Amino acid sequence: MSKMSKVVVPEMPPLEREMIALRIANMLEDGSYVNLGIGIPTLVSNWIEGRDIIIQAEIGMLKCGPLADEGEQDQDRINASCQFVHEMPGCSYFNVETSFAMIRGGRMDVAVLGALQVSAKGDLAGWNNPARGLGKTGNIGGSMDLAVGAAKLIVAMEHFTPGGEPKILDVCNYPLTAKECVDVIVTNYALIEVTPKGLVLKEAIPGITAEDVQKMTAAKLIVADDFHEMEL
Amino acid sequence: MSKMSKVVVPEMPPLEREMIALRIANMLEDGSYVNLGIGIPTLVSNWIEGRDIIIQAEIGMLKCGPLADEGEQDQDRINASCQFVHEMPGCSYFNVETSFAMIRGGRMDVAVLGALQVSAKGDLAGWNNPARGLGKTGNIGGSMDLAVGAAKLIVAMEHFTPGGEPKILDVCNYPLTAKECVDVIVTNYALIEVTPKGLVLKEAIPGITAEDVQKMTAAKLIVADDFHEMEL
Amino acid sequence: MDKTYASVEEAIADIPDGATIAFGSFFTAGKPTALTKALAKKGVKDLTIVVQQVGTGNEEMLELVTNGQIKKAICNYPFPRSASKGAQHPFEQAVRNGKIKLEIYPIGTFVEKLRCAGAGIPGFYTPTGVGTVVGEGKEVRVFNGIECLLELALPVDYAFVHAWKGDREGNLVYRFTAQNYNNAMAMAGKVTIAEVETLVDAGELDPNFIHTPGIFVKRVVETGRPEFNSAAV
Amino acid sequence: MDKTYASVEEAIADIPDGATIAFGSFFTAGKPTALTKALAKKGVKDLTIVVQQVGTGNEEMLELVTNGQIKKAICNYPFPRSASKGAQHPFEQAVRNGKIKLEIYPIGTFVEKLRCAGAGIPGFYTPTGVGTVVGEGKEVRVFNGIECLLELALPVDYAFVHAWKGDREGNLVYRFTAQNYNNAMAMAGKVTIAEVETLVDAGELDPNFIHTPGIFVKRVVETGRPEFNSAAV
Repeated sequence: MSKMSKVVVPEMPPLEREMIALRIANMLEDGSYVNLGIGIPTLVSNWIEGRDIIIQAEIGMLKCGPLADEGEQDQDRINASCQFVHEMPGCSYFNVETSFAMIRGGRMDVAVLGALQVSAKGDLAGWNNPARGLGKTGNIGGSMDLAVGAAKLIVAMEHFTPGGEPKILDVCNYPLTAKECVDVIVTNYALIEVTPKGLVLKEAIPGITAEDVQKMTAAKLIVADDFHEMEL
Repeated sequence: MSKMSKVVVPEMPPLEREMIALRIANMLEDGSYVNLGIGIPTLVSNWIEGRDIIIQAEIGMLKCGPLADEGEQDQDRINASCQFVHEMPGCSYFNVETSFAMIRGGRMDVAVLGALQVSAKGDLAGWNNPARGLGKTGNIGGSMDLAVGAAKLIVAMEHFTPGGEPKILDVCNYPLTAKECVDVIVTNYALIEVTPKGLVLKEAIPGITAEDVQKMTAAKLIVADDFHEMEL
Repeated sequence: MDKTYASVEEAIADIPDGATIAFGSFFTAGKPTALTKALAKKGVKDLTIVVQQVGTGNEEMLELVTNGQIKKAICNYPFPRSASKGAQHPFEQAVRNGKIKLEIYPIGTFVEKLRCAGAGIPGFYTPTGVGTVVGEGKEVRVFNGIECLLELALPVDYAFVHAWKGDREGNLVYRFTAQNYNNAMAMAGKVTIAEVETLVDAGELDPNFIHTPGIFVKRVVETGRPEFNSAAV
Repeated sequence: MDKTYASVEEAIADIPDGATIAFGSFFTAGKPTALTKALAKKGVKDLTIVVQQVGTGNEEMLELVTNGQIKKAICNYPFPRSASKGAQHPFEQAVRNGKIKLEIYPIGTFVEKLRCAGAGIPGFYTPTGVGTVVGEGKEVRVFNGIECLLELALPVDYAFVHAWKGDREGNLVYRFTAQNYNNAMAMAGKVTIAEVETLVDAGELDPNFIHTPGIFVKRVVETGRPEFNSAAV
């Protein structure tokens, strides 16, 4: 199925990236430690203001706050995406070896990462797009450690590549970030859980049926007993 | 030779423990980082006042100063022997994992340790006296890490056990601290270097000949070309 | 995220028989005195304790020993320094007569095993202990011509740590050499419980100088400053 | 023990061709700007650099690249994030055309390799990278049912670090997220050279809050506070 060619995308407008982030924000529990990757995951932080969720920036910061506007920026206070940030009360700074001790050691309750591909078994491919032509090299950053170390790994991504290829596949054919690490996939069309039995379709956006999602997905989906419309 | 029984101790009075410590203090170079073990090694600190030698306390302290008298004591400022100490300007405190990163990582220019036995190859036995009857258990503390990690390991000890047995042997028969780790042995009679060729006798105290030292030592000694009287 | 507990009793209430517990302290410095006393009072048993030593100035731990609460100890300097004191010491006696099983490590290995448990590193190689009783039964491997032992991470169910200051979210600051094993143990603990001399609100500690970030700490209880005399030991 | 040097030029004077050098910084934060510029000026070549990345806001490192001073790079996020920017970037081009050899690691492995080099630990096991290109050719071993890779320590001849404050004996304090890799690199360096924004005498820094103890630092030079704009990158 991973050889499946371009699919016909339903006419329903998919979720905006901000809405994917909102769906994920609603999954986060108060009192949890969370690391947000680059891209859609970063947008999750826009939906948790005032909530008791602690954001880790892998550069070495806990209780990382919102982006800092001009005039409030400090060159020594940036997040792992090189953006100026605020600190929240109860913040701590530490070195990168301690930051990744936390990550690899299982202290992150949730990591939210982007992805290029996710397989039926929850393999994640996210760090190396072969189209860039860098071969076996590229920007790994903290993605492999987060994928392996986080208690729960949520993938936030669009359902298709910019070229219209499905990103959920039987088997990833891009270089892997980690094997069997993804717990939940939230796309602009659906919410899918990775279970020992396979990919379970839990939610689809309004106007999209389970059959629609299956057609858009190059791996077999099990429709959950409680499959329902995604609420935002 | 390690089965050799009690030897006749020469009539010359041996060095006091303080004098063994002085001989070692005179070997230390300014600008060096030094860790001093329990017993005679601790006395070395009495001879380096005003010198540019930095003492590490493996509990997690650099620039550990002299013992603190009553009225100047702080329950949170102790050395690795549980003694109250002063801090020197430029002091730093750190956790034990960092302390032993320094030690194992080779940042100690010199460690001075006591010993129960030293072998001809520089094996050190210092943590477990079988007479105590604790079998394979006992107080290891930081001795094994220091023996392995220090750039230079000086043993400070008396030449004989309290029972009159020689402590320098062909092969140690007490449980080892580390193999082939000792660089120099300073006793109350002599200064002996451990070299690839064997034990080299460099110095003896006034009134003691090289032959005397050999008689007191249950391993073969090579007399150094520049063998001379120990100066203090 | 308020991690504070009103009392040490409440903070340790869920500890079951058979738990593995690490205790901060290097001799008398940085001892979690209040938590350890509460553990003795609670009477939980078959414990495995992970602690530098029991022989010197550790009356709180001694109470666990004399109560018969300890099944096994993992230490690096377990006994009194003096052989004669040791022969009289309840912990050494319990080890000698087999009532407490003892496992020993060099300090560097001991503390790195704890840090690794907290860092998601299941094993590491160290040159320390090769050719000694510490190396018996362990894999030896040569790196750059130097023999090393494979040592494994040491996770613990609970860690008791003592801090000078702590905030409600678990950020900790230690004082001088009372820092010692407390950070590595906080990292190793599945449930780390901190007793702090002074509790402050989040935001009151300087974020640039936190010794143990709150993520490693599950529970915080304010216990005041214990007084003891190191020189007396 | 005064470790200060009057200038960055003097502090790096002995660095030979072929040296392996680690550079602190996470993107723009904590960059040893002055030391790196001096290295470019010195013109030493065939260098192996160990640094997070070269693609984003690292003009000083870029100068080493365009000067042809670099033989090999060890990174975790080497290139510009954007493919189109990357295609134009001299470092990415040099890697693509084989002029610079590149070795990559996940951040956690990268930084732990450096810490281990400074900690006398020649190798460690990590679950990160198993089943990926990072694991190719490396030993896989199972601990508690989890596959792990054996990774080796990464010692460096020199480490360039940037600190907020330093004293004459090499004790360092970093500021906020400018801390990042600087401590692990200081530990890994056979010769660690610190540029500090403000130099103070021994005793002026609070000994309870030193991020990198002076024992890891061989040379200190005061270079003032660099100004740069992270958002511009």
